[in-house]
Amino acid sequence: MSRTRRRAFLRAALLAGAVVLGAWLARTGRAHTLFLDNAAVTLGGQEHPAPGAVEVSLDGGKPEVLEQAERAMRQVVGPVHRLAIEVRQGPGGPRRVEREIRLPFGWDAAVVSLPAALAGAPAGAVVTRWQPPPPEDAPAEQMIQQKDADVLPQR
Amino acid sequence: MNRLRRLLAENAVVLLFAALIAAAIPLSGAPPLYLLQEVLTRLGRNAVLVLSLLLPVMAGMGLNFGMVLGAMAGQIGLILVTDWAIVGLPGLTLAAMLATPVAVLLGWLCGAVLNRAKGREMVTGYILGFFVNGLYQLVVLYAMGSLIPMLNPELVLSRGYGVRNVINLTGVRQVLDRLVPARIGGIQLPVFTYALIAAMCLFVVWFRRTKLGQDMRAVGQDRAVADAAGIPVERTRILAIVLSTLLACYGQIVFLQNLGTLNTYNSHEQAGMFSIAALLIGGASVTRASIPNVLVGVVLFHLLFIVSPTAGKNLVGSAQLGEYFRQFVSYGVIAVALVLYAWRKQAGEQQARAALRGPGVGT
Amino acid sequence: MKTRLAALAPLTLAVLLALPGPARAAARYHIGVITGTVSQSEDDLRGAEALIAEYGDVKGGGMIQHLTYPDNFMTEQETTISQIASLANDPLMKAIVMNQAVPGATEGFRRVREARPDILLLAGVPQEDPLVISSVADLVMRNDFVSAGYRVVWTAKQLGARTFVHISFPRHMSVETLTRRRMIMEQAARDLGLTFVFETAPDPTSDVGVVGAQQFMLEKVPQWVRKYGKETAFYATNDAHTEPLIKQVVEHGGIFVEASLPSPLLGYPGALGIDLKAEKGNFPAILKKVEAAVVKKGGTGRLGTWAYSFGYCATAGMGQHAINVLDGKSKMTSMTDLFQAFGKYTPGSRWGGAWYVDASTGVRLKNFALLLQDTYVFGRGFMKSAEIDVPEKYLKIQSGLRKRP
Amino acid sequence: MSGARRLLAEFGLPRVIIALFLLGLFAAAPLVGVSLAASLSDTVVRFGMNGILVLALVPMIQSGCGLNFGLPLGVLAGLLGATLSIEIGLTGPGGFAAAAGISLGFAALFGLGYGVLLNRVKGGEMMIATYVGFASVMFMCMAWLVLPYRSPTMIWGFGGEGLRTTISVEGFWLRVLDDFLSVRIGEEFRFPTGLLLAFGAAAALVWGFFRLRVGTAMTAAGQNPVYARAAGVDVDRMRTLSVVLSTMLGALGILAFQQSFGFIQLYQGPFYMAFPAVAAILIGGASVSRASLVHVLVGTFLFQGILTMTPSVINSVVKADMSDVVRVIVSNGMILYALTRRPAEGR
Repeated sequence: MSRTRRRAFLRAALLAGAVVLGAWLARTGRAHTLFLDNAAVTLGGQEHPAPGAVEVSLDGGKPEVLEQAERAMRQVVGPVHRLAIEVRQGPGGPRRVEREIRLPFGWDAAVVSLPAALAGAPAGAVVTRWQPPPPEDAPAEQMIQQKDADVLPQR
Repeated sequence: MNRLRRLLAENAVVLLFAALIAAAIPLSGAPPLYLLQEVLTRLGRNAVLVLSLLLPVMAGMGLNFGMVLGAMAGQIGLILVTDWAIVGLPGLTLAAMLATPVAVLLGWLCGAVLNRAKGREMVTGYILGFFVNGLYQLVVLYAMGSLIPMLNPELVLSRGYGVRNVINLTGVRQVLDRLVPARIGGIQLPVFTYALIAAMCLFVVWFRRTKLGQDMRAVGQDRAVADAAGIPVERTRILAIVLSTLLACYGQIVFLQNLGTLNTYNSHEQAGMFSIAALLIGGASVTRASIPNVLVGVVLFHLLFIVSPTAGKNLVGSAQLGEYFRQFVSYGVIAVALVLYAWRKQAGEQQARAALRGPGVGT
Repeated sequence: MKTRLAALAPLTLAVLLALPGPARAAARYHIGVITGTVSQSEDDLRGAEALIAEYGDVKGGGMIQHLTYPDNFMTEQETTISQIASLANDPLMKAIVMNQAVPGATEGFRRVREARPDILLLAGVPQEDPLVISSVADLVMRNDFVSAGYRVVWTAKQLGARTFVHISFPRHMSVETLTRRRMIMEQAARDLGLTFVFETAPDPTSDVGVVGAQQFMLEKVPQWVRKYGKETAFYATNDAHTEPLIKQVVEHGGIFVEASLPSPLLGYPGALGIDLKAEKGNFPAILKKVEAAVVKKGGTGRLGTWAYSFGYCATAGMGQHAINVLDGKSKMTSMTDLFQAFGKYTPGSRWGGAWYVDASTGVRLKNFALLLQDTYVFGRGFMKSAEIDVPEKYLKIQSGLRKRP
Repeated sequence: MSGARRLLAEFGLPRVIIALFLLGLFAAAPLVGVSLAASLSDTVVRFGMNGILVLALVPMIQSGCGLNFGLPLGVLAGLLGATLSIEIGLTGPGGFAAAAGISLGFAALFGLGYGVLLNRVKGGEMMIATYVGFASVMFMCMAWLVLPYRSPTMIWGFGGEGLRTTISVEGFWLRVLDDFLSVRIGEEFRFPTGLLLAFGAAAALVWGFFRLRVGTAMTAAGQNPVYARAAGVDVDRMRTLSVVLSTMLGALGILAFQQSFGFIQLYQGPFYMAFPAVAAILIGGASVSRASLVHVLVGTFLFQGILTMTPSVINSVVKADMSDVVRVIVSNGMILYALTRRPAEGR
């Protein structure tokens, strides 16, 4: 191989390496917001009720207790996470479920349905993309007026 | 006696500053621990930016006011990773990687422009900063969100395009500084940032010994001689600016990760002015600058910045006067530093002339 | 010789600098107040002076520690941050009031929080994003820019306007609050039957400076009046643009409802050359004097403002509110308590307010207060614009007018 | 190189391009609803307002001191004169003359000190001038606050002490030059005869000065100091004189500017005063070491024309708030072009 060709090859390899490294960094550094949702879901016509008081932990972190219909918000970094759910009481009795959740790169925020996870539903049913509520539903500012009695008399 | 005088004369700027600060510290009433902490933080924050000025000085191109171009490149990288929500060390590394090609391109442009303006590089670089700032605004304020898709609605103005004026860098805030946590007696030390700065210093030291570094020095001493010796003068000058821009780009990333917020349209503007001031106060000149100049300069300049508002206030008794006083002092001392340098240079030339006993050499 | 001179200089300076020393304090607690300088925002600074007059300077054993942020606050963020953070060194410091909360305020507050979680943090007229600043401050306050989008246009219509000209520039349009107000104004103008026009003027912080920006306004306003007619209301987002705007509107016709940060001190004294020395500190008297000057120049019923300076009330009112909270008399996020503190500086005037809702996320920020006073039109009186009901649809406007360049 | 191309190079391609661009803007103005007469009038007024400030750069360039980035010093002298004249309470042309007289005194004093300083820092003038300018502006910021001015039209309305940021000259000497023999053509075109006469007079004086012995000596000192010294010219004295002249012209320039502008701008106002002037003279074709009256006239007209026309026309065309960004790019781009032309002189 001539020197120039070797150099060109080296440069191409370097560039490819940089691209791969960049992609890897982007994947591992991507932050997502997770909503851990302990609310009943209906999957394929079958209803999965929400268990009462579950202990949820992500990636072996500190567990958090969620009552029925409660929702917790967590910030996570990276695509793959371990979700551990421990049910204290409820329809299915005490049990512990661990499963892996994968987050697509493009999702800023995702809803993780705990009942679906407990029921062993497919990944697509457990982790869904979060959508912000439409603006029409957003609350608006409410005016408050100072009471005339509180107004000091003018000097 | 003579040697002492020479030593004094050579370090007049540094001594003047040190004296000024020594007088201002008790006046400001700032606790010493606080001062130490602030100086150590600011050293980590600013050293890389100031380091980026060394190579162009070596290549005889004066103080590189075009370094703001690098700062802008760094900011574009940070905007992108914040938009994609890449956080932590990966986010910061990616920001640097994304900014690298932009910085190289801008640096090459800057070098090419400065090659056409030999002898007035500083003023040209200064104006070039204004010009590229316009291009930067065009990209960030109009292209981002329309031509360049943006994912995070919190970054985009509610009109649908353009980046908001302040970006909160929560994702990458102080990730370098806190990577290796160290606390000594209530003082927080950004150990990893210091390591990074040390690495950059070593790079500069090593670079000076390479063939390219030697060429740069030769070009800086005399372009005609360098040209005669077969050194590609124009190319070497461009490379000096490209490297400087690249270092400034990384410097701005380090700077902003410590600050934690990015003023989208203004953070870069003063980067050049303040870095140059710091370098000059550290005893550097337009033709000679070293790593100790950088470190001493950052410490002195920022100490002055920390104590002068309150010192000014306590001295003249009014907050607004204090603020003007601080600005007066900081611009004034830069002027003094430049003047002292020029005096020394003239004195040196006169001595040389006297030694030669020849006819006057035109400057 | 030169060397000796160089050595002498620091000595002289040292002697000069070493004269007075800081005095020790005697108050129970201290309040840090940070405002702009007199050249940047006079009203804010006067509010701080009012606090010092009442509660004393820390240096003299009082309660108020007053600092200013740099005039070039957009570029010297580092200074702003360390100014804020330096207040946390004072062990007696219990609250920090910053008006205006220019960029850097959030990070400065964050540093204070890390060092001293007990210090109350209050921010007035934030220039950073509402979601950002409200995540660290205990209380954020500014004039109601949301409903103002409707109220100002409504008032302009009451004054007979047919066209509404909104004057701004890119840097300001990159601020969420200002852009949203503009969007609301555009929609309100359309609904109320006014033509909305957006005009660009040079940014006073750009290379042309304040001079160039003001010169542009002086030249362009008469042309605009000619182009759009005398029934045109002008609204500028920048204070530097306001002074020449007022001057030209008085002279050439047109309508000026109020400034972005309304105050009888903003623009009028300079534009009309009014001497207010005798009225120092007395806003009703200042208003009367400005009114006489406006009417004399033929501006009856065309120009307006708020009766009390907003910037002045913002600094003084928030300082007072912080003191009330520290004394246990007030709750930090109670609107009525906030009115009480502000009302102390505006006798005879009624305040209105709302908690801000972020348009793009739908989050209500219960520590972000929007306050407003009634608009006073010279030669005509109060417009009662603070009491009209703003249709909810305007308050929900966000990117409904989304446009691509 | 062919003759035509060389001619073009002499006059300068950038000026041709800029002139064409400006012409295009003027041509486009009526099409997008911008009044041509008013725009022309604004351009002419601005030309007169800024002319003397640009002219102030010539002496220092000619004497080899480079571009006077220290122009704010002259401006500050002008501000001192203006405020003192108002403080005394003089109005009309008399007030303006008094302002000019006082300013010139201060300017001579400032210029002398500044010139002596610059003589000791040969080679680094431009950078040092920039910082000396900045520092003096900040120093005067403090001075405006504490100087014992008493005139109620100038001090802060509320605080009762210290000068305001902007002071209206209405009722004192607003447009004393502009309105002298001024001609109105149609509704919107106003020809500020007096202002242009004043500019013309100043230009003629400078022109005359450089025809004098001392003027040619100054040019010689700038072109070749070694040769000049050999010919018996006191180079340092020439340089000092040029700085004094430049500072005095700067003071007069700001007064001419203010009487038309209507306001005196204190505090940070003079901070960036030097840049538009420098930009104008460079666009006019001057270099760091050579400037003529033609450069001043052409440059001021082109630069101010662009400044007036870009925002209004581009804004009407693009229909977005983009025009200010475009203006920044265009005007700085042109300065850059001027700076990077390969000069004939030097290496």
